[in-house]
Amino acid sequence: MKQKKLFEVYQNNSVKISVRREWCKSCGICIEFCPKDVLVPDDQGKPIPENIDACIKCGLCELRCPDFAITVGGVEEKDE
Amino acid sequence: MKQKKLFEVYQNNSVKISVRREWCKSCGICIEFCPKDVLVPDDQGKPIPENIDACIKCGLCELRCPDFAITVGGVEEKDE
Amino acid sequence: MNNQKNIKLLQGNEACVEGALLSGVKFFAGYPITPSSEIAEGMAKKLPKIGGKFIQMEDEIASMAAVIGASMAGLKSLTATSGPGMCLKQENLGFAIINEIPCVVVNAQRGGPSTGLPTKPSQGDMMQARWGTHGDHPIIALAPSTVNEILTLTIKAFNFSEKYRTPVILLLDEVIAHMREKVEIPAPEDIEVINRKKPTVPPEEYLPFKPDEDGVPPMANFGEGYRYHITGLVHNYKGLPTSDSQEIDAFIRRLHNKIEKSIKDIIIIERYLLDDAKIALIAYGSVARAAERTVKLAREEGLKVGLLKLLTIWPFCSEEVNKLAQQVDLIIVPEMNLGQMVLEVERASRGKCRVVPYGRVDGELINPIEILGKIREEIKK
Amino acid sequence: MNNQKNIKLLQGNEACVEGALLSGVKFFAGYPITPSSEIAEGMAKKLPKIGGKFIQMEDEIASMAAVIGASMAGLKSLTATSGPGMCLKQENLGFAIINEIPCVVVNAQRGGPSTGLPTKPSQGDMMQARWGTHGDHPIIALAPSTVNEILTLTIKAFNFSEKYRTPVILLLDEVIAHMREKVEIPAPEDIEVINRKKPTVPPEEYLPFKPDEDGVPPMANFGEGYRYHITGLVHNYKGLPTSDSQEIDAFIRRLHNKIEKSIKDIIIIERYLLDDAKIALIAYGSVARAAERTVKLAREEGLKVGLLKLLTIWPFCSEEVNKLAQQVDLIIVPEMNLGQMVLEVERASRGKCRVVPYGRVDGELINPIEILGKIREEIKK
Amino acid sequence: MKTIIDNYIRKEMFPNIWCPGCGNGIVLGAIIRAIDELKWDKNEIVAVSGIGCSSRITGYVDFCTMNTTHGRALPFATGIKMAKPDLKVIVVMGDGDCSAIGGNHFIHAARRNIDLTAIIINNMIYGMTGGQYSPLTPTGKFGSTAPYGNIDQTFDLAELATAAGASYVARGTVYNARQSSSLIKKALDKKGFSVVEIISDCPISYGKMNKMKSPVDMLKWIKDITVSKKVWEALSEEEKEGKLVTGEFVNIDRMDYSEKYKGIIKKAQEMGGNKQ
Amino acid sequence: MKTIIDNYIRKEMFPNIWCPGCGNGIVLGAIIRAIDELKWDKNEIVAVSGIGCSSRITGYVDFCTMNTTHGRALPFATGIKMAKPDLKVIVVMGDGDCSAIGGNHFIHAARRNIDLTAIIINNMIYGMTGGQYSPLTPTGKFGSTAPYGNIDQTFDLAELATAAGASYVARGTVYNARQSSSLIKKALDKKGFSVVEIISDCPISYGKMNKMKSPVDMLKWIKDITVSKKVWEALSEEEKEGKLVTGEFVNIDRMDYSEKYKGIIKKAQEMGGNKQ
Amino acid sequence: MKERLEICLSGSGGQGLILAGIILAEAAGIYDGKEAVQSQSYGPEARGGASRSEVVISNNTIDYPKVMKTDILLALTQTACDKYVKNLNEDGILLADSTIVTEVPNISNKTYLFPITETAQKKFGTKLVTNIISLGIIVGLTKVVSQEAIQKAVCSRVPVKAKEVNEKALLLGFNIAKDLRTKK
Amino acid sequence: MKERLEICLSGSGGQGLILAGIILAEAAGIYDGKEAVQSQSYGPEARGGASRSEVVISNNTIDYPKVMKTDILLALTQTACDKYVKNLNEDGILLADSTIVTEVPNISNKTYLFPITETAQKKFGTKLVTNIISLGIIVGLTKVVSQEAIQKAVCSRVPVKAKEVNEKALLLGFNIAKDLRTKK
Ligand SMILES: Cc1ncc(C[n+]2csc(CCOP(=O)(O)OP(=O)(O)O)c2C)c(N)n1
Ligand SMILES: Cc1ncc(C[n+]2csc(CCOP(=O)(O)OP(=O)(O)O)c2C)c(N)n1
Ligand code: SF4
Ligand code: SF4
Ligand code: SF4
Ligand code: SF4
Ligand code: SF4
Ligand code: SF4
Ligand SMILES: [Mg+2]
Ligand SMILES: [Mg+2]
Repeated sequence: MKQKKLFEVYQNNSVKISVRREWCKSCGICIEFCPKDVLVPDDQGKPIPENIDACIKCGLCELRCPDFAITVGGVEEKDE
Repeated sequence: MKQKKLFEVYQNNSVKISVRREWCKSCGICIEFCPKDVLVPDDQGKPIPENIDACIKCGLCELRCPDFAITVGGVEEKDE
Repeated sequence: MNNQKNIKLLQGNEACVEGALLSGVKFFAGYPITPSSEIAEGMAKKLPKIGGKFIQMEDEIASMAAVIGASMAGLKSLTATSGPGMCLKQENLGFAIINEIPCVVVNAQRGGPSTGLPTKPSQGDMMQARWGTHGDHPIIALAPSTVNEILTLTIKAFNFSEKYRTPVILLLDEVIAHMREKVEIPAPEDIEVINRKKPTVPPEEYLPFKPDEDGVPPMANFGEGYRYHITGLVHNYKGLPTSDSQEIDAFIRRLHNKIEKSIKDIIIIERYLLDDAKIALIAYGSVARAAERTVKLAREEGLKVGLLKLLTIWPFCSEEVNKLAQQVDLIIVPEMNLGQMVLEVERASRGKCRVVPYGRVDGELINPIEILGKIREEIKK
Repeated sequence: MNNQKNIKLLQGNEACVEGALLSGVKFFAGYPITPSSEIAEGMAKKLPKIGGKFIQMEDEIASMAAVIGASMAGLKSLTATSGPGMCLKQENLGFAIINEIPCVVVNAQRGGPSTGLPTKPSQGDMMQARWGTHGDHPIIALAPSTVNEILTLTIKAFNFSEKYRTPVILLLDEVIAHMREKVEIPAPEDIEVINRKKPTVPPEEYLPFKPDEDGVPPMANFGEGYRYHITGLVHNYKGLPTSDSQEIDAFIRRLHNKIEKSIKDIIIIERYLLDDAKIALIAYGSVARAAERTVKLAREEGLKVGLLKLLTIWPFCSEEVNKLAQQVDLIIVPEMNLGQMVLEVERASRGKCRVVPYGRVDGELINPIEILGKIREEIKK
Repeated sequence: MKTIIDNYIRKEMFPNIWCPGCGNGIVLGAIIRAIDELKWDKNEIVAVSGIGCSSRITGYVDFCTMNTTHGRALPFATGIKMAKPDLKVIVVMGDGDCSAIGGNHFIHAARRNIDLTAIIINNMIYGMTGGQYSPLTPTGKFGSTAPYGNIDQTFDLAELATAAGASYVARGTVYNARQSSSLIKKALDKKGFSVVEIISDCPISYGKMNKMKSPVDMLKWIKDITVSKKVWEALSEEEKEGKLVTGEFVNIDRMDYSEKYKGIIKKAQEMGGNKQ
Repeated sequence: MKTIIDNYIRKEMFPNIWCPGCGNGIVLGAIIRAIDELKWDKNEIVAVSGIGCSSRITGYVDFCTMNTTHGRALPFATGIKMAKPDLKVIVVMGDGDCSAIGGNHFIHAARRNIDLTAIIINNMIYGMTGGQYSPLTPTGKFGSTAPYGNIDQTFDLAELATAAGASYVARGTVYNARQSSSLIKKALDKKGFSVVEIISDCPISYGKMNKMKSPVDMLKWIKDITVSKKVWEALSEEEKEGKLVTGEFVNIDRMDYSEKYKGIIKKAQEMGGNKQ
Repeated sequence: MKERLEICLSGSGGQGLILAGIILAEAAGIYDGKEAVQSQSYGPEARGGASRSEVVISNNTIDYPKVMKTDILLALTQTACDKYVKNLNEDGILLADSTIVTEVPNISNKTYLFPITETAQKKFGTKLVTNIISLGIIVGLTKVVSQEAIQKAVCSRVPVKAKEVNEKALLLGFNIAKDLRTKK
Repeated sequence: MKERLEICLSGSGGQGLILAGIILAEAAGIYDGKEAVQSQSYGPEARGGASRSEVVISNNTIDYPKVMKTDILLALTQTACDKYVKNLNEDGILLADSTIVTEVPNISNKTYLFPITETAQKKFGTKLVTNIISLGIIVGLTKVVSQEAIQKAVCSRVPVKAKEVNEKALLLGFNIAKDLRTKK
């Protein structure tokens, strides 16, 4: 098992999805209930936005994540 | 103040009213709420059925007496 | 049952369940709390199998009340909790004491005060067991140190409670409550089960609080034709409230005396290599096991150390300790608190020897090596 | 105010109200119970006049909780109860102790156990005051014996609670709670009022449970810009739960040490004709007044009797008692219970002199003559 | 002369300790008359109370009786009922006892639908301790701890019991003692948790503080502030203000707790295993 | 990258201690988002909880926070609110915390209409202690102390709060996290006692015992058993069985307790006398 | 006056004995500048039953706050009289209500009898002032406190609207005392 | 065998170490007829975090029930390994999961490494049997209990439907042990 980065950011032209891997507990909620099947689990069960282009920025994954481990934002969002 | 008997029985042809004077606390409830004004207070505030003939045996005095100190019965009632 | 079947690897809390069932328990009311919850869980599973009743109440106050109610109605009753729950049971525990209602209360001790250390052991509630409820009252409290002793002392606890008509506290600690150990479950015919004395007089003559010679009044269960009153107010022989000073005095003193006069029956202790000892350890519960090992280690070093292990914590074995104090030069009292039993030991020793506390309050079981270290340190003084 | 106005005939409970107001109390939560209810009634009347708040809660558990909450929000807070209510307050009392939240709890003792003797005095809750809540914890308990002392010790209680960040118990008994006596109410400028230490560092640097040299951490009130966490779990400097044994150990020991190291400040006692005494009485509360008279009567008979009167019950003045035990031949401990303080006296005496209990549990105040009788009886032995 | 009442009381305890005109005695009578009509065997009745003037009731009746701790009568009774489901268990509480310190047990007993009858003597005050306001003291009225008038909302005990799941809920008054007795009778006869609240008078603690010193005044007041369900329904919201409705509010048939527990026992025993 | 959430949490405490997929975290998020929308000053917020997994929430938020004793969060909060009525006081409780041991405080807080917001995370089980059934465990379901299935009736917390006198009562779910957040926001903004119950998942203690081991299964189940008010009203009694209705049930404007207490102070001071 | 004077006011609940004790203690403590302690004992129940109010007055600090040996005993019921007279000092004073206390023990030549309750009812139309008349008699007979002091204390402790009648009752008590003394 | 053998199974919550300890103790105590005590320590929170299960086995009565000096240490996480290896006996045995424990302290020549979790996942498609494989290895390496005993204990403590896979896992453990021993 290779270690992934602790904080992974995925983005395309319009959406940026960040996964705080350290906090994610692989519960699968974001993946299961994404209305557009954007997310797939990696080998540790953590979400990877494989179909990021399908994302409609509904924010449901973020709202339902019990661990504040996934965030969906516009690309213009300011970083820190 | 002269001592009254501890257990006083008053009766006419059809009704017998007994007052357990020892238990009566002179609260005045039986007297006030008798629908026929049968009862009047003696000098200690305990009920005396002065108008016993007006009694309709409604039993309200007995039901409302907090001290089981007044009982209304028919004359045929068995004594003990 | 064959022999094989009677030996089991049981968790401490499970052993308590088995012990209670062997004692004839038929009712359990409780409210879950770590590290005692397995007792409730075991009871929930096993009581209905024997036609007994388990009920989970809304809190510990209600649990204690229900246990008392069930006992009044004739069932042997148990409840189990831990420190925070013990606090809540205190008022009704006092009610059981003043009305002499048999029941057993388990306190699986965890670190305190307050929520404290829910999953870590302590012996911080020893004094609370004695003094937690207000007013003058006696109490019996037993403290096993092995899983096997949990089983046997649970039976003892029920027996004492029925015999002396009093609540009995079984003081566990998280270590032994959660530990698993080999236990031989005795056959029912091999154990002594004591049931409350019933009245021998007809209902008209029954005085529910008139003691027999042993200070204990026979007890009629509710619903068996004996109608009487019980109240948390100080009461007379009839169970009715009294304000007569003589009746009050006699009643309160009898409550104490019925325990006091049977102290020989109630106090259970074990002496380990004490006969020639110059240094004594006094301990109970899981700590007593550490102390036993310490004794062995110390003896290997040629130190004349022995152990007094208490299985009955309350009433306290003052006489035994006093004798011991006259024999040895030094008593060390290891306990998982900042010094509770040591206060009793100091009192009982009456200055006859040095008494030294050894307390640990960091949530870990005291180990034999540190006690040994303490011995070495103290003998240098 | 002129002098005339400052002298009043006050009931003990009323004096407690006056003392609390002088201390700056601004919040009271309680649940009525004899013989303490007049404190609640006084508070209900007087607190709103000064913009303070009175609330009658649904029970004693809630009362204790509300008092702690109000204290966290910065108000000096009081609650008052009696034995059955004390039982119920125990769990949250432990919460106040572990979170070092100042507050004062009055227990006007009546006869126990259980509902016991609601209108009669006792000193049956002395040990409960010390050990009622589970787990290792320190406590301060004060016990006045006159109405005037109720007033002054109520002020002391608030001061100690603020200074040491700990709940303080004021142990009254029915006699002094309901008694009326001449009291001189001091002018506000004549009394010392201590308020909790505030943090001197900015919020970012504030560690709510990091003690100063005196063992007491400065306390920021909720709503004043310092955001932090408090919990009944054993916690670290930040107030967050910890399971680190070293942190746990240090925390629990500090809780005790902050009281222990200030024992000189906290222990208040009065010595009466003890200098040449061969017999000492040790007493507190209303019983101390009987004992004082006994001393006078005994001296008239030529008996060298003196009195050690305790105003601070917990921590117990062991050192003073030990010294006394070395001086006198006999200590008699009269108390309205079956022997509670006497246990501490026995412990502290370390066998240096004879220690004899004199208990009364019939709901009546011990009188001077019977104590004198006990003295006569004992010196014959 | 021997009355019905005499068959059920502990005569040595009389005259009772209550103040002149105290409603507790009226309720006591109502309970006894209801039981007499049901022809229950005294040996099978257990009466349990908490602490308060009202709770002294258990000392006066010749059943198995238990005067427990303040607010806790219901869980004590729960233990008794669970242990011996055939016993008839009656619980008498004061308003403070039931709804202040005992509120939780009240809603939980209702939720479990355990077969107890709870009779609450609601004199709207803590009588025994000297007139402190209770959760049922009407807003604006006075108590020894409400010297400026009570600002609390009151519970509607009947609504609370209903929301919590009771099988029978009713309210009577000591003024209307006959109705109260028949409501109590129905409650006693009901399987499951039944509740009867009786509005009562406390001339000493409540009356004194609210300018109704005499028992007669208090009974008149009770008559004034209570209305029957029928009348109630015809009132406007404003008219309802400060009034209490009497009558029967809930009466449903449902399996009680002990009955349901029999199911548990059956299941456990069928599942076999360690029978001990 | 910094999110809204980051502005409100104690980062050092993360990852949180909850099991994977535990609903407590979802509720935590919903609360934070609601507060953020209200633009409240963190220094003026106090969050109080009892004991339970859910009650651990207070450890994670950067307000003045208080993790009190089991069941007692509301009276602690009452003390705080009485002392400083300007503070915003939020109380988070588990179902056991609120409705078992804490039931009395819950109804009394509602009765007083004290200005607190109670958020109950109802996972229908005692999560922290290992899955014993709670007063909100559905009848028939299993718990570690209900090995033969739970026979208890459940409370309807919303009805109980309503009967007791709350000013705002609503119910949401973790599945519908957005709605929950907006219900919480309305509750926070309400003067008086407000209650939001959030149906939540406990895959470990509840799920394991009831054949829904995965958080996903649990969320699906929650989705299945809950219906909106609108849908609810159209259901037959039979269809309602086993279902929970979500949405807003009570929303009334009434003077809260602290406000009323100001009246007491005014009256007391006007009456003069000993001003001390 | 003795160093320490012990007064016991006994009767039954509702006779206002506790208030009488308070007034007496206040007279001594506040208006006469002595030391004073008042205490009471409740019967088995708060309501009704026996009632006893005790006052100890002294020029010095008062240690034991309860009556040890009664110097002045007021008995308003037979039961109270029977019970408390046993503890009366040899030279103690007993004042009993002769309407109610019919069997007066012969223990002291300082026994005074007067139909206090009856007088209250007759002169003031209410038994409620029995306690104050009694106080008047006691003060008149014993000078345990000054008349001014007891007058002030009465005024400060009774409700404003009852002030007048109580003052009159007190004066009546003083006068009764005079009569009683001369009769002896 | 030593009079007293102390075994420490360490890792994190959810790895089934408590069950493994119970099985080991049951094997020793019930099926091998020795004395055995199993205990555990919970981390700060019940959920997740460090987990430790201790077993003491002896031919005589066991006094102190906890590990004093570890004879056999199983370490399934790096943290656990680092923490508990300090308490390993000089001649103690360490078994570590080589997939996870990458830094193995050099303390004993009786250190065995094996990718247990990985093997579990590969051979059985689930990590859940890691604990049982580990037990198999430990028993194979140390004979701390008999193979029959541990087999019986596994069967008695795992759910019926999981019996087969767990038995296989145990056997696999035995075989791994053989390999490990020969490699040394
Ligand atoms: C734990 C506890 N708290 C307080 C009390 C004091 N107490 C006794 S009765 C009572 C209230 C009585 O009011 P209620 O229940 O309405 O009964 P009532 O006297 O009015 O009939 C109180 C507060 C007590 N006995 N126990
Ligand atoms: C007085 C007391 N009793 C019992 C406990 C044990 N206890 C801790 S949390 C809890 C219940 C938790 O259930 P819930 O409130 O539903 O919270 P959850 O863990 O499900 O979020 C219990 C019984 C305690 N801490 N204190
Ligand atoms: S924002 Fe919506 S669509 Fe996009 S990944 Fe999240 S759940 Fe899926
Ligand atoms: S919902 Fe959160 S914790 Fe769960 S898998 Fe997705 S990112 Fe991870
Ligand atoms: S029975 Fe009725 S009419 Fe007759 S006296 Fe009684 S109340 Fe009056
Ligand atoms: S109601 Fe009863 S107590 Fe009252 S006056 Fe009439 S008889 Fe006497
Ligand atoms: S105080 Fe009130 S409730 Fe109590 S006995 Fe007197 S009148 Fe009845
Ligand atoms: S036990 Fe349940 S409630 Fe507790 S953290 Fe785990 S999933 Fe959440
Ligand atoms: Mg009441
Ligand atoms: Mg829950």
